[in-house]
Amino acid sequence: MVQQIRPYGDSWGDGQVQLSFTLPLPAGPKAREAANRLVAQMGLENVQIVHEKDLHGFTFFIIYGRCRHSVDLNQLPEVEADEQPMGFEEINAFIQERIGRRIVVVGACTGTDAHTVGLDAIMNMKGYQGEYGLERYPWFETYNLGSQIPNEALLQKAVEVQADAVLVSQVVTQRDIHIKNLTELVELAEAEGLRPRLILVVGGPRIDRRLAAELGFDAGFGVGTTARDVAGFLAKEVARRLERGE
Amino acid sequence: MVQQIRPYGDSWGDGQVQLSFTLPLPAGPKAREAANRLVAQMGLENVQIVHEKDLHGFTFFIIYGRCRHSVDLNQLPEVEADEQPMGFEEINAFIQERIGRRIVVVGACTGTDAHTVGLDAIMNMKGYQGEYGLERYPWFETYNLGSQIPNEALLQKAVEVQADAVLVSQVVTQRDIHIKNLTELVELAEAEGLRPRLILVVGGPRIDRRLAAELGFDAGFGVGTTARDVAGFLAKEVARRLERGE
Amino acid sequence: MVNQLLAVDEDKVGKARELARRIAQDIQREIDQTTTVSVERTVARLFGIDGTNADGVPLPNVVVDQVDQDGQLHRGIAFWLANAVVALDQPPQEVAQACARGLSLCSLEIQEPGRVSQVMEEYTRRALKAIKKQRDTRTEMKARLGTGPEPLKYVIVASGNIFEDVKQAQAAARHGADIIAVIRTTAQSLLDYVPYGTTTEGFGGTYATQANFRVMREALDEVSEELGRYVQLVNYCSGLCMPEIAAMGALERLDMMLNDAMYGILFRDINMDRTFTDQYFSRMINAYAGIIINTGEDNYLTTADAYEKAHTVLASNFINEQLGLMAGLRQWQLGLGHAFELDPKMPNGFLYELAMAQTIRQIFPNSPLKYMPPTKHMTGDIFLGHVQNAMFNLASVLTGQSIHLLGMLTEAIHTPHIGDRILSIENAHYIMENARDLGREIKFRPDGIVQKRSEDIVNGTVQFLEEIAAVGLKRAISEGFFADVKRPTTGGKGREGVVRKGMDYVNPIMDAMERELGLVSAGEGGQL
Amino acid sequence: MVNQLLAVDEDKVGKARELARRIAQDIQREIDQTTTVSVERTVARLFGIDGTNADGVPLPNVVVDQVDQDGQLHRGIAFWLANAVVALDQPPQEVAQACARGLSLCSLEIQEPGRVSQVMEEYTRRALKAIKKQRDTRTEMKARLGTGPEPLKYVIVASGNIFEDVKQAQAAARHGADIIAVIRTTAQSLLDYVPYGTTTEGFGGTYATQANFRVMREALDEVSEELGRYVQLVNYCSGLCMPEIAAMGALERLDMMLNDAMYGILFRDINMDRTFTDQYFSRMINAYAGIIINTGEDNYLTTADAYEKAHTVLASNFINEQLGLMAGLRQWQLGLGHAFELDPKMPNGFLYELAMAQTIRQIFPNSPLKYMPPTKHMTGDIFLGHVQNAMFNLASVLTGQSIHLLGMLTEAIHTPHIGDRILSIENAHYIMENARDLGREIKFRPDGIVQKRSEDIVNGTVQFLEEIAAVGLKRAISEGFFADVKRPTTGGKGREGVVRKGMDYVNPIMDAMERELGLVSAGEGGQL
Ligand code: B12
Ligand code: B12
Ligand SMILES: Cc1ncc(COP(=O)(O)O)c(C=O)c1O
Ligand SMILES: Cc1ncc(COP(=O)(O)O)c(C=O)c1O
Repeated sequence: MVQQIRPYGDSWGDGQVQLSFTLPLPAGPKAREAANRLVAQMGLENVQIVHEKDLHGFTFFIIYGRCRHSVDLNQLPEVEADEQPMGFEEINAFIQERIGRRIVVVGACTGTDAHTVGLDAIMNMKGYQGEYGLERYPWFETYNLGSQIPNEALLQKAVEVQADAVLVSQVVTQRDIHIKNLTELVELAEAEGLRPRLILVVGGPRIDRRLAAELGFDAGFGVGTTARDVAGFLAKEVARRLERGE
Repeated sequence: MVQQIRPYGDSWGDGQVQLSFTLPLPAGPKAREAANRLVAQMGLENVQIVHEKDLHGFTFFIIYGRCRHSVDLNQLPEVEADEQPMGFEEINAFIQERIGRRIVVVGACTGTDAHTVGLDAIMNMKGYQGEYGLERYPWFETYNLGSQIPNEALLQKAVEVQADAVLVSQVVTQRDIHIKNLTELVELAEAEGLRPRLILVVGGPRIDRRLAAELGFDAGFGVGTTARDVAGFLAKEVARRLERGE
Repeated sequence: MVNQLLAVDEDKVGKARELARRIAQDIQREIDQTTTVSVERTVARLFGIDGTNADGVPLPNVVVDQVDQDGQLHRGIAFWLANAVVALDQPPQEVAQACARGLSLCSLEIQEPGRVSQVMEEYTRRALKAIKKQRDTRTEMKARLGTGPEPLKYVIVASGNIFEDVKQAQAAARHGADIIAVIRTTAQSLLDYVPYGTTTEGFGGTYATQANFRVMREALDEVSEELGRYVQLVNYCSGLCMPEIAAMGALERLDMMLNDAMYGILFRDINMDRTFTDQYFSRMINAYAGIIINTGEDNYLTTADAYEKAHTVLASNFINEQLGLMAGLRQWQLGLGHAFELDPKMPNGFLYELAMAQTIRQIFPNSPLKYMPPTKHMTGDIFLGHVQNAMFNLASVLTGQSIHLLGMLTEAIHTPHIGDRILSIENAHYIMENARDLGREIKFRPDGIVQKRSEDIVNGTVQFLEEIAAVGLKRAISEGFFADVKRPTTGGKGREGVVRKGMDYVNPIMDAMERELGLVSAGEGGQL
Repeated sequence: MVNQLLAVDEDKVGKARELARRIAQDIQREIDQTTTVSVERTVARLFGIDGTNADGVPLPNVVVDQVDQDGQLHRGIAFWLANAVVALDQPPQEVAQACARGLSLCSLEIQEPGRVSQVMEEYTRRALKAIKKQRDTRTEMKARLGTGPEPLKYVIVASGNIFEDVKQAQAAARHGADIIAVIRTTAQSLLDYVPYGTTTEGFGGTYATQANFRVMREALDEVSEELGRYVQLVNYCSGLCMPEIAAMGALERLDMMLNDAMYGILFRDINMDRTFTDQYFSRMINAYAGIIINTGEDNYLTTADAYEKAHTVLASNFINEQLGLMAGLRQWQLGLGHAFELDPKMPNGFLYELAMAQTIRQIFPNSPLKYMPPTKHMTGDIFLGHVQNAMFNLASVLTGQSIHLLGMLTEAIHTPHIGDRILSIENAHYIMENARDLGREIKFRPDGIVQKRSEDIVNGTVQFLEEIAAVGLKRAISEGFFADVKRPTTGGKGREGVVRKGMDYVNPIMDAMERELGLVSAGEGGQL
């Protein structure tokens, strides 16, 4: 059975979508026409330009419309559900039992990024939103290198302490600087032959699984992550690799 | 020369667009995937789901992305610019000189619509935003029938007073009730043979020229209209028809 | 309980109340001599008549229209129904169905008065019992589950389809809405009957029908139990069917009703006598059912200017209060209305808004004031609109309002989408929690702008009420005192449905309610 | 002028100020014995040296590094340059170009002291004259065009491309922005040189270069004349090049500078001695140029909790004030920073925000306080974020803040888009006009939450300053007193650029400014 999913305003299938953007054109009928054509190309119908603000040479629009597109619910891949995460005790017990040694992780805000709060939230004692950070886990050994660490320095440290995993935080994303940084890290790890023995993890507010995978990382964590999510993932991943003899 | 216009976030051509909508799916990876596919169909790239709110069975999304589409500035038709409108005195003088009699208009909020404020703003003495209403124009004769007037009654009155123009206000647009009402009016006027001798004007916050023309009206006025805009249009249109001997 | 942020002159308030009482008494004297088709249909409904004839005409209309056409409505439908019940030995519903098939009530032989009275008493008892049961259920649920903290967050659903409304109402309740109002479809107020059954096709709102009331109340009961918080339901007890809807609401446990003594006259051009008579019985039913009414003064400011005409809102609050008390409502049932409608471009507009809201709050300390959001000055700029709503939310919590209609960022665009409602709830929740006790922290300067504005409003109100009292409320309305709208005293819709009571008029439901509500003699005012 | 909405204990404030003065004096004594490569490059710049060598290294770095490598910087670059000018009979710029081609300054013969002094005086006079000229131009323009009403609306541009920045700055100014800050590219603060020329490639900001300063100032002058309102320009006088940027800003007529005595230490891990020494000279230049500084206490609350650590902000304001006064800044130049950063979920959080903002306002009545918007608790929910900003705007106008950084609804997402900025300006404009005089209308209850919180903050501050005074500022920082960050007293970046002044050290620019600013003896404090 096809189950077409569309945006829902106040009734099934009405396709209602709100959008806003600025066009680099002075306000007037021409800018309005351009806006109408753009949203038509996006596949919106019954388009209402509800607000139009003259920014002198630019025009800001707020628009509502009905989205013609739809997604067939049955065609969506069975996206892996967010697994029920393990708890603090459970994770430690799991590592003790299945791995039998501490998991070693090295973390850093790389490149020119100096936003340490997110990485600290994951790595430091204190943790985040009531969840302890990795440092507090008896079965983790952690090295938090802090901010603005070059990729080379990070990998060097990983080698030095024989890390299982490298945790990278990237918060600044303007002009895709994070993509550049992260790609460079993967290439460097590959060039130095480290890639197979390292679990590469990236986090930040604009990071998700999909992007992490695309860039060649083993996992990606976004907004609202806690150390528990990361610890659980690492425990299972290290165990899996051990079992496969990797 | 092709001049491709795209939305502008903070640099030329970056295509940045904000949008929000609700999907009728419980929050989770499936809803997220559906959202991603929908915006991909709309032609957005570098999609960032920046907010995702669980509405129990529904999920509200706020998304930013880069619009792949563009509009060639040189391909835009020379949209008729908003003409420099005539002033109060000028319009009256114009009518006196070119038409030589008062222009008769009948107005109403039709169907079940009871939003009289907009029509009153155009027709009554007091006017709107410091602009007098049509009633104040010595060269207009006005009949404001008020709210919830059936199309039949409106046309009947127009015939009775030998109106030049019919002014319809439509504010409620839910489920396209205005389209139904307005289409019915045009059909009725045609059926009764009145269409050629009446100027049909429609106004309301969700009305624009394009829609008015599509529905077979002679003009459409939206948000922020004042009586001056309408008076100027009517004066010119009546004069034009007179000259053509229509 | 109410914070005294301002000084309000109690003498002037007393004077205004006394003037309003005189104005209301004049009206009440007329009401006492009049009934309407809608009042009579209400009696028929409460006697158990429901459903429609083969053409879809509701049976209460069928029986009342018949008697009306026979010129016998001045005796009251209760009499004719009871007479038929005795004559045919059938319950009222079967009598009505017989009418639909051609039976003429007024052609039946007049039965023995004692037996007719007995039947009237019996069906009145049953009706009042059913209402009481719902009232008790509400009391029990409110006590057990509690309600949210004031200002209560009130949102509307208006999809036109009761089943879509249910989804959206539940989503809103789960996100913190305390009150759900199902907005009525455009122009239902001018229908001289109440549609029947569940409905899925409305414009700008959903038909108010008894079945729709039931569907929504069940959905909200479900979510109330789930959340451990009693979620209240509102509809419109307004228009040509005011008392009938009151009866339906009483039977289906609505918790609040939009119900105003003058709204129909001013905004729907309904005949004055019709409106005043209908509002009286409708309010009595609401009073008996423990329902809170919401008056509609906010509407004045959609056509009139909010700064110039603030005193008309307050004056109307006083009149609504007096007419409400005379119909048996208690202070805690009087959700008097006002609104945050000043032009956002006005310098210091927020100070004037605070002055108005706080003044009304102090004048009616025991009434659950209904505070309406910005609507008129909302535009397609949803971002700025969301901020206007934020300021409204702040004004409300700061001045301790009770029933708080959430503004929607899309007010100028469409009836709320499911997401809009959630954004509004989050807006209100944030501000009300973040500034929860601000109203206990401050006082306004005795010589300041806010105090001065408050005094101007109170003075204007007293003077305005004096002018109304001088000419009488009906003439005042006909001269455009309220909302910049003039309505002729003898014109308007539904006038043909007004009937002068005969000497033999009987309305056993009204009589019983008046007794139980302690309205010794109507026109003499109720109790505070 | 400042509304006294609260009672603030003047004795405690006096005590705090005295403690801060002692703390600052300890630091100032060390500063007086130290110079840095950046201080010396600043002298070189002010002597007219600009441009780069063939490898793109700025000429001020070329000359200073050379003398430093020769171990002769303790004498001051001014001496070596003046000596070369006399020796070669070429102006400093040509001397520097010669250095780039291989000339060694310290190998030149030492010239007659009188002539060297004369040259130093001559170039000092020219530098001061150029700065004064810009200061006079600003004074003239401000007087002629005026500035907006306080709180001044301050927005950032950060496209990375100075020419895009210009478009956006002009659009913002035309919509009501009073102040434009060009945010600096990520990590420029750690460059030990200032890049040269106009630039179009930054991340999260645009390079601070003298050419970029000029481009933006010209664009703002154009729009200032068009609007009849002087639009002010801000950049970052911070990081490893603090005093150099001060000099560039003075020459290009910036109006404000982010400039903090401790920010570099805490947030960029810059060496303490380096930072303290650099801030002194940079502030002296700002003082002389009539530039208003903005201190960075708001940053503490991005890593530390805003409720728990409010007193650290106020304590730091006192310290920044004293170090600022000692460098010649006047009260009207001290844009002390604080921020609206409480968790929006905190019950009554708005009351605590008001307490903080009002307390600081009353303690520094003559300083143009810089109030920062919510950043840390902003999320991807742009709608709620816009409302958080609305409450911030209200707090600001209510408590009479001076320099008001507009919050952006997209704070958690990207550096502002052109549309975001306009929405923010509209938000602020609406609220500030609509509640313009609210701060004159109210008083907080003497036993209320706001008053109590204010007292707690002041008490906490006095105690905290006592603790700092006991151990000294450097040790306090090393123990994590501020921003939950610990920095070793002798570690940090740029340490190698710190040089102990020799007996023969000379800095004619500093000497002249100290004289003109009336700093009789540094370390003894300035004037209020
Ligand atoms: C605090 C802050 C700062 C502080 C940083 C202090 C510090 N020591 O970290 C200061 C003031 C120094 C700062 C400076 C700058 N900032 Co800043 N900053 C912020 C702010 C307000 C909050 C970030 C934060 O702390 N969030 C809280 C943490 C807990 O959330 P998080 O980082 O998302 O982390 C969570 C997840 O993402 C994840 N996660 C994060 N990292 C990792 C790593 C791993 C391995 C895992 C598993 C998970 C994980 O888990 C965390 C917990 O759930 C944001 C705006 C905002 N509200 O988000 C701007 C913001 C990030 N900053 C921004 C910018 C541009 C800058 C500057 C470059 C501006 C400038 N030119 O001066 C500078 C320079 C900094 C630099 N060199 O990187 C932009 C980035 C724009 C973009 N998308 O590119 C933002 C979005 C603000 C804006 N709208 O302009 N900033
Ligand atoms: C005031 C108001 C009312 C008042 C109307 C009082 C009156 N006598 O007019 C009251 C309270 C009675 C009311 C009731 C209802 N309203 Co109402 N109302 C509004 C409100 C707040 C303002 C409308 C207004 O007065 N605008 C000011 C005028 C000056 O602007 P305007 O109408 O756009 O007119 C200008 C132009 O459009 C143009 N124009 C308009 N008409 C014409 C005609 C001609 C010939 C020309 C040339 C130009 C022109 O010129 C005018 C001046 O510039 C809007 C929300 C909003 N902020 O817009 C909702 C709104 C229009 N209402 C709405 C609804 C649904 C209703 C109800 C149906 C709700 C209900 N179920 O009870 C009822 C029923 C009314 C009915 N039967 O039609 C919806 C409509 C949704 C939609 N798009 O379909 C809105 C958008 C609110 C919402 N978000 O839900 N409403
Ligand atoms: C008292 C009252 N009744 C009814 C309505 C609704 O309008 P309608 O008459 O279309 O049902 C309102 C609108 O706000 C109102 O305040
Ligand atoms: C005083 C001060 N300097 C500088 C900055 C900017 O950071 P960066 O060191 O990256 O230039 C800030 C940030 O807010 C600040 O407050």
